[in-house]
Amino acid sequence: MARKTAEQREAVKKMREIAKSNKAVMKKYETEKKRKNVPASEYQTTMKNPNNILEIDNLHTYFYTDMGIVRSVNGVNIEIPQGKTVALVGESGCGKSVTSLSIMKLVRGPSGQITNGEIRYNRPGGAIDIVKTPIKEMQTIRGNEISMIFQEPMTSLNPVFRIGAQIDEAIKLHRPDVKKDDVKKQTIKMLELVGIARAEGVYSCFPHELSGGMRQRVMIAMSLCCNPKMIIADEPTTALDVTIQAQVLELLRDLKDKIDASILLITHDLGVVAEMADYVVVMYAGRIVEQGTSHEVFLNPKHPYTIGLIKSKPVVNQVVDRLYSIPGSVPNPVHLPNHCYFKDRCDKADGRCNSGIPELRNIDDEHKVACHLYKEGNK
Amino acid sequence: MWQYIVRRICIGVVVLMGVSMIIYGLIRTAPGDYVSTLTSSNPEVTQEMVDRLNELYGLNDSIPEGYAKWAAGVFRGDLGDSFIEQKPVAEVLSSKMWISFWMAFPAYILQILIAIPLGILSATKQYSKIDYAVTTIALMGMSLPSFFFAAILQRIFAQGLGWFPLSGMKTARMDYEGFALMLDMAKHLVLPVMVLTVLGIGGLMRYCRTNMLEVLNEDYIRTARAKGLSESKVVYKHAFRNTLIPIVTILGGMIPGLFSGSMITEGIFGIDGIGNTALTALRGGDIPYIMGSTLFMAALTLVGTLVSDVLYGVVDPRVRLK
Amino acid sequence: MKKFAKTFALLSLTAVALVGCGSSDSSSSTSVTTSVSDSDEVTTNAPSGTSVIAIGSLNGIFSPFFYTTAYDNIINSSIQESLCMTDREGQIVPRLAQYDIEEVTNEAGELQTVYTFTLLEGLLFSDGEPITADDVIFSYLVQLDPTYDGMATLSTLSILGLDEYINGDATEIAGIQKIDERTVQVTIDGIDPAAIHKLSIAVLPEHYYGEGFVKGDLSAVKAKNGSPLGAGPFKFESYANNVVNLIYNEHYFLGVPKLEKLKYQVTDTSNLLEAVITEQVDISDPTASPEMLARVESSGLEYRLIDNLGYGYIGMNAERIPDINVRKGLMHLMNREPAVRSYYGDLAEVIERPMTTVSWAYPQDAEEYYGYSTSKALEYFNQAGYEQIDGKLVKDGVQLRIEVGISGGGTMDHPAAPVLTQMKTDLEAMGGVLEIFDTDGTVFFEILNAEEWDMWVAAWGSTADPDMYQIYHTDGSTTRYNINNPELDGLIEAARSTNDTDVRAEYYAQALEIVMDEAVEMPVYQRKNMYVINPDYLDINSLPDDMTPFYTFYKELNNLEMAK
Amino acid sequence: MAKDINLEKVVTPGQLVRKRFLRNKLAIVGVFILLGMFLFSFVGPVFSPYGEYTMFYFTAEGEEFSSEDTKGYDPAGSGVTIANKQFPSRTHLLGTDKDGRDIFTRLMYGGRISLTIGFVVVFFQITLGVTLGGIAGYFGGKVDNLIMRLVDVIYCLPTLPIMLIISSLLIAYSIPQTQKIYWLTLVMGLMGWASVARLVRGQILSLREQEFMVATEATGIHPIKRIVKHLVPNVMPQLIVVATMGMGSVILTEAAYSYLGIGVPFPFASWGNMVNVVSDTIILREYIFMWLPPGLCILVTVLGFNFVGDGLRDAFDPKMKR
Repeated sequence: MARKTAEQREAVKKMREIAKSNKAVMKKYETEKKRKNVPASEYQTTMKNPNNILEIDNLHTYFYTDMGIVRSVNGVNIEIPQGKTVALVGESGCGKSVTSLSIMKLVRGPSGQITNGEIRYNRPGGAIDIVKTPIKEMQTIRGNEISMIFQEPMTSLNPVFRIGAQIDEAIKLHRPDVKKDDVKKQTIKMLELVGIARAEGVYSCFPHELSGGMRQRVMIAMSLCCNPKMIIADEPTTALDVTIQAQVLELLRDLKDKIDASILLITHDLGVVAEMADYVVVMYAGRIVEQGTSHEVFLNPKHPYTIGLIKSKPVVNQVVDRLYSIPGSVPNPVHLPNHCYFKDRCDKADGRCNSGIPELRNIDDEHKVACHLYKEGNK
Repeated sequence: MWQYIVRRICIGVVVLMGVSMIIYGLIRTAPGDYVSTLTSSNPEVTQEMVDRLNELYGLNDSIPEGYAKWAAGVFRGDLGDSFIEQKPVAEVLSSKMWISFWMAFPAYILQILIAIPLGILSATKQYSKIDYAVTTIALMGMSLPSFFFAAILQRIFAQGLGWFPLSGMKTARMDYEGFALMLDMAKHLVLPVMVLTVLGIGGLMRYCRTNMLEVLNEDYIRTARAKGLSESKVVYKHAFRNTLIPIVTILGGMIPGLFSGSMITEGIFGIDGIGNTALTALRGGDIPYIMGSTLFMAALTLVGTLVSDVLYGVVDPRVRLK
Repeated sequence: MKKFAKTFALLSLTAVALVGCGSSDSSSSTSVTTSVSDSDEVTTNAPSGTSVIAIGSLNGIFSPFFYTTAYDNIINSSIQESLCMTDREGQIVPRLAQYDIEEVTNEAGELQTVYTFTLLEGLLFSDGEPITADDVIFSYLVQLDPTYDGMATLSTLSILGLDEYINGDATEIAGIQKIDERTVQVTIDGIDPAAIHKLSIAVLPEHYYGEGFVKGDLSAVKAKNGSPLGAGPFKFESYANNVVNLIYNEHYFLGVPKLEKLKYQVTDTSNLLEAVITEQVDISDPTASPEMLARVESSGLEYRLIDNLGYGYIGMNAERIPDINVRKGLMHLMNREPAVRSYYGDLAEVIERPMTTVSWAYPQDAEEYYGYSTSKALEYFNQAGYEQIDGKLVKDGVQLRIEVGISGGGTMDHPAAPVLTQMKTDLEAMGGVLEIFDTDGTVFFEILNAEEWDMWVAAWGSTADPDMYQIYHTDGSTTRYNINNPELDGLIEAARSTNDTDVRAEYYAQALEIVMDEAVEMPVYQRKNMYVINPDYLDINSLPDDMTPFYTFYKELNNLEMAK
Repeated sequence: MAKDINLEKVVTPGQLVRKRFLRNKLAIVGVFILLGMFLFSFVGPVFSPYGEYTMFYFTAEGEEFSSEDTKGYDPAGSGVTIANKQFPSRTHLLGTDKDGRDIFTRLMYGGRISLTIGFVVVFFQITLGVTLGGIAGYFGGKVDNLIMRLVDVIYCLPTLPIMLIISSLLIAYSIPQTQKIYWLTLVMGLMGWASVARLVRGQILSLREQEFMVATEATGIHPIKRIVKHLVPNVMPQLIVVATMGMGSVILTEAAYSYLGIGVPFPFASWGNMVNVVSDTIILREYIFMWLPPGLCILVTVLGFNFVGDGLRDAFDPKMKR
């Protein structure tokens, strides 16, 4: 008992220290954000590969909480080629959503901050680094060039505005080419495009009058209405039931082809990945553990975590006693160990695994793994 | 909807009966009845006269009997005659309630105009210096006794600077008419309105701030941002419209209360409204008026909650009243 | 102007006479004559200007018959005129009518008093109709109606035939007779020095109020409560927004008032002084204190001090504190001087006998009866059988516990507060308990009427006549002291049955000694009232000189004039 | 790395709340204000040389003595005056009031009463509200209906009139003035529990509808246990916030009652009855030390309660992440 109180006292002291340092850091970033009239030169950059629409380079997004710094995204590199679909896979809490929010610069301040790295976006007028881009400039990109579909269709639509108005708003904002009188027509066209049968009726509905699947379609229509170059779909099907899931995915794929956009698909559902993605990125505890073409990763998974993920997916027509599940749970994001984060859950771990955090290594042109079990170029 | 309102009104009638019973019982048990007030300072009054007066004012009835008589009158639409003013209670109430209203209404509007923007401001800048300053000032307003604040205002603006009249409802010396009279009366209302406004801002501002903070955490606000809307659009259109739901609801509920007057402020500024008269009636044992005015105030409270519930259904598209 | 001056001179002459040789009025028959001169001189100046007088909260019952508060009655007195009025000394003098009092013996050998009122010639109500004897009788009948529920106590007079009228079928009162168009005669049984005060009622126009009036139904008269009409200096226009609007009466019997308009502004007590300073009103009557005087002077205002008709006292109920020694002990714990001095400064004085010093009956040479002394108090408590046991003052196992009521409005803004504080401290030191119940007037008086205070702090408002029957007599209606002293009763009755002031004064002096010795009432203070006047608005010279509690500017409203 | 303890395991939810609370600077200010006021009011009198209603006199020579310690002078001696309205000095830090009592001392005693009243009233309100609201929510049906109608009635009763009537009842029944305060608090508690009851009932009802409750009943665990277990964490924070702010408003209410003469009785002190001397225009103008200190005490204390209440609400609400 006495020990506990001593420990708690320690904890209080520590929390105080954390609060103090957090405050200083957050203040620094917030003042940075508040700067006005940032010259364009500061955030202009060049793409490593001009065929990419987006390059995420060594991205770090941290949350400064009372418990310490949560390293949600901890050095992530992703390239999204033009017109392709990249799937970001991982358990919940591994940093997928934060990565996507970082791209939109929607990480909730002041506790959440992008602390390091670049997000290069291949803008028609010249590439920019989103991390350095001021919010004002971001507002012309959000919903226009890059749009996002959120995972909670039930709460992501504003309950007090009619569906039509919410889509109209985005069109009016980003598409000066559409005449005022045509906005409604355009919206209804979008609603029809996402497969809503009585689009006229839905136009004047309130969100609560629609089912979850309908709302997700509305969300998709909203994100597509300005012909974005890139769509971030954050678990677009999680909240929906299975039949709707398939429809929505189908829809997304059709639309992508229609408007020739790139997609960053965030999901924990490997089935969806197999169906949709050209490339797969597997994240674990804020880091990428494996990445490659979906073909490679699915047929030839390397990282024990990926293997585990694939194993835990139920397969039709295959009789198993028990569905596989990866033992243990994701490590505490505040106190990440200084060895491979997966070591404690890994059934292949050995002595090498204690020697620092493994780097992401090319084992193939199209395949990278971060695991001590594999060496560069070694299959 | 109509069914709902009708049901609520029925419940309201029952509640009002309860309220009136309690008050009648208390009034009749408490000392300080009208006749003794009238007669006690006059040594010439004889016991016979007192008895006769008691009979006349119905003070010889037992409490249940007296209540039954009163209630029967109410159901016939007759609230009785005020002892003090010797006029029908309904007539007195209907004239004084507008006076109270015209004092409370400007304050109500001002509160809305001041408190809501302040609440939004301090919510969007939570924990900033602005937030602290706004919250402190707004809360200071509701941390002062009204009579204290009123006295200080009178001292500064009436006695000291002479900008506004000390009290009263119009300049007695002048025979203003029409627009000039309205202007003159408005000038007399400035200080009381100030008191009521400042007293009310704190609560409303805080209510607004909390709701705004809650709304700002909602998913659809993130959606709005992801759409590329400017921060002001996000706050003033998307968040604000949602914050408005609870605010409109309570604001609507406050409207009936504007007629119920305020005892202390009206007294200090010599305004002949419902509250002031009710206080005089309470002090003078004017049972019909006390009953009438408390019933009126209770009914206003009930109507207020009903209005706010109905408004909730009207303003929030998600709610359907049953 | 001249018209009035003549009348006024006459009135003041009378007054002087009364002061000079107080007994000249003591004859059983009094006759004073005043006449309105028919001079053709017209007042040179048309009425002009508007003056505002502060007034307390109004109930809006502007009828001399049915008013319930003194403030409403101030409005009445501006609109109405009475048969007679009091002069500066509180004696009755003619107003609308000359009067004559005659003691007669009837056939049965009983003593009766006959009052004859003769209206002045050419009197008009403010609507131009003449004032006649019928109006006077109508005014009497309203107050004597069986269903009358106003405050007037005319019905307590033993007017001939009154009982038959109130309790029987009589359609008229035998004792009230119309002699001619201008003369009314009232006959009462026995002698009652106070009767003339009650009989000098306001005369109201029958043609206005009497419409639909029959015995037993006053509703028609009451219907006019909100729109009075009379013969006073001003006519009622309206009462709205807490302001009473009056306009001059061109038919006023003492000449057309100088002010065109007179207004009464309802003002909160705490704002009375500031209201004058901020020029909202021209006259107000704040509770006088030395600091207030200083502020009045520094603000360039004028003020008038007038003795208050009444006095403050601390009373005890001899039934609730039956032991006279306990009462005497408590009397010795009342330290009045510093309290009164600090509250009122020079504006009040400690009095030694329970009677207003304004009254001619107050014994000017009276000395302190119970001085403040804790040792004497303890001595009396011991005599009463109280002993100090374990720090408690106990008799038969019961601690001395006194409940004192005071109507300080719950906020104890009261000159007696230090007296009670000291008393509480002293009693606690001796081992007794003093419970102080501070409440508002209504509650206070109701409990007082129920005789449930052991001790109470209050003030008597006196009438012009010093009669103390109702207060101290065993059969008095408001005797809360419960003295029940036959000797005292005898003195009071004796004083009632004569009109001789000197004799009465002697009786009263003796009576007051008995009251003091019974230790039921400690007189505390006689204070002054203050009127604050703004001389920038109101011509200060248009107020009557040497106002007394019986004779204030309200009696000469027609003379008020704006400052030049 | 021994220091590197796992915070999430050690830190209790309470500590987290505290953490969030401490982040709000105004809340911390509030805590200090309240602490200061408590010390001042409850510990202060111990060191005070004067009693609550000790009255001071001056002899004709200007020597000061008090009602409790006459120092051999005769309070009735010639030229003795009451040492009232003295300006602040070394012996009387804030001067003396209109009846010659030490203001600083009375401020401490007044604070004691004002704060105690706040606590006791809120205690009554919460106890009554939780009990009745709990019963209504748990049993539902007729009991619920009955209690909720009672809540409606209480909600509609106009407070000031009721207090005025009850206060005169207390006088009529000769309730000793020392006990009057308790009656006052009791009545204020009785008038204020309605909103707490509504809150608790609402929470229980929504809990009952939740799925896990169905599950509980299916597993045979007594639902009351479950309700209590879930109710406490759900309602507690709201109750604490309501209570904190309630204490502030009770102080203001007491002040208003004092102004109307139905508050803490003479000769005892409360901030409310000390501050109502502002209605005396002379005191308001010339003797600032008589009304400003109690006024400030009220302002600062109520503000303190509001700050703390606001801070607590933000701290308890997990949504207020920041």
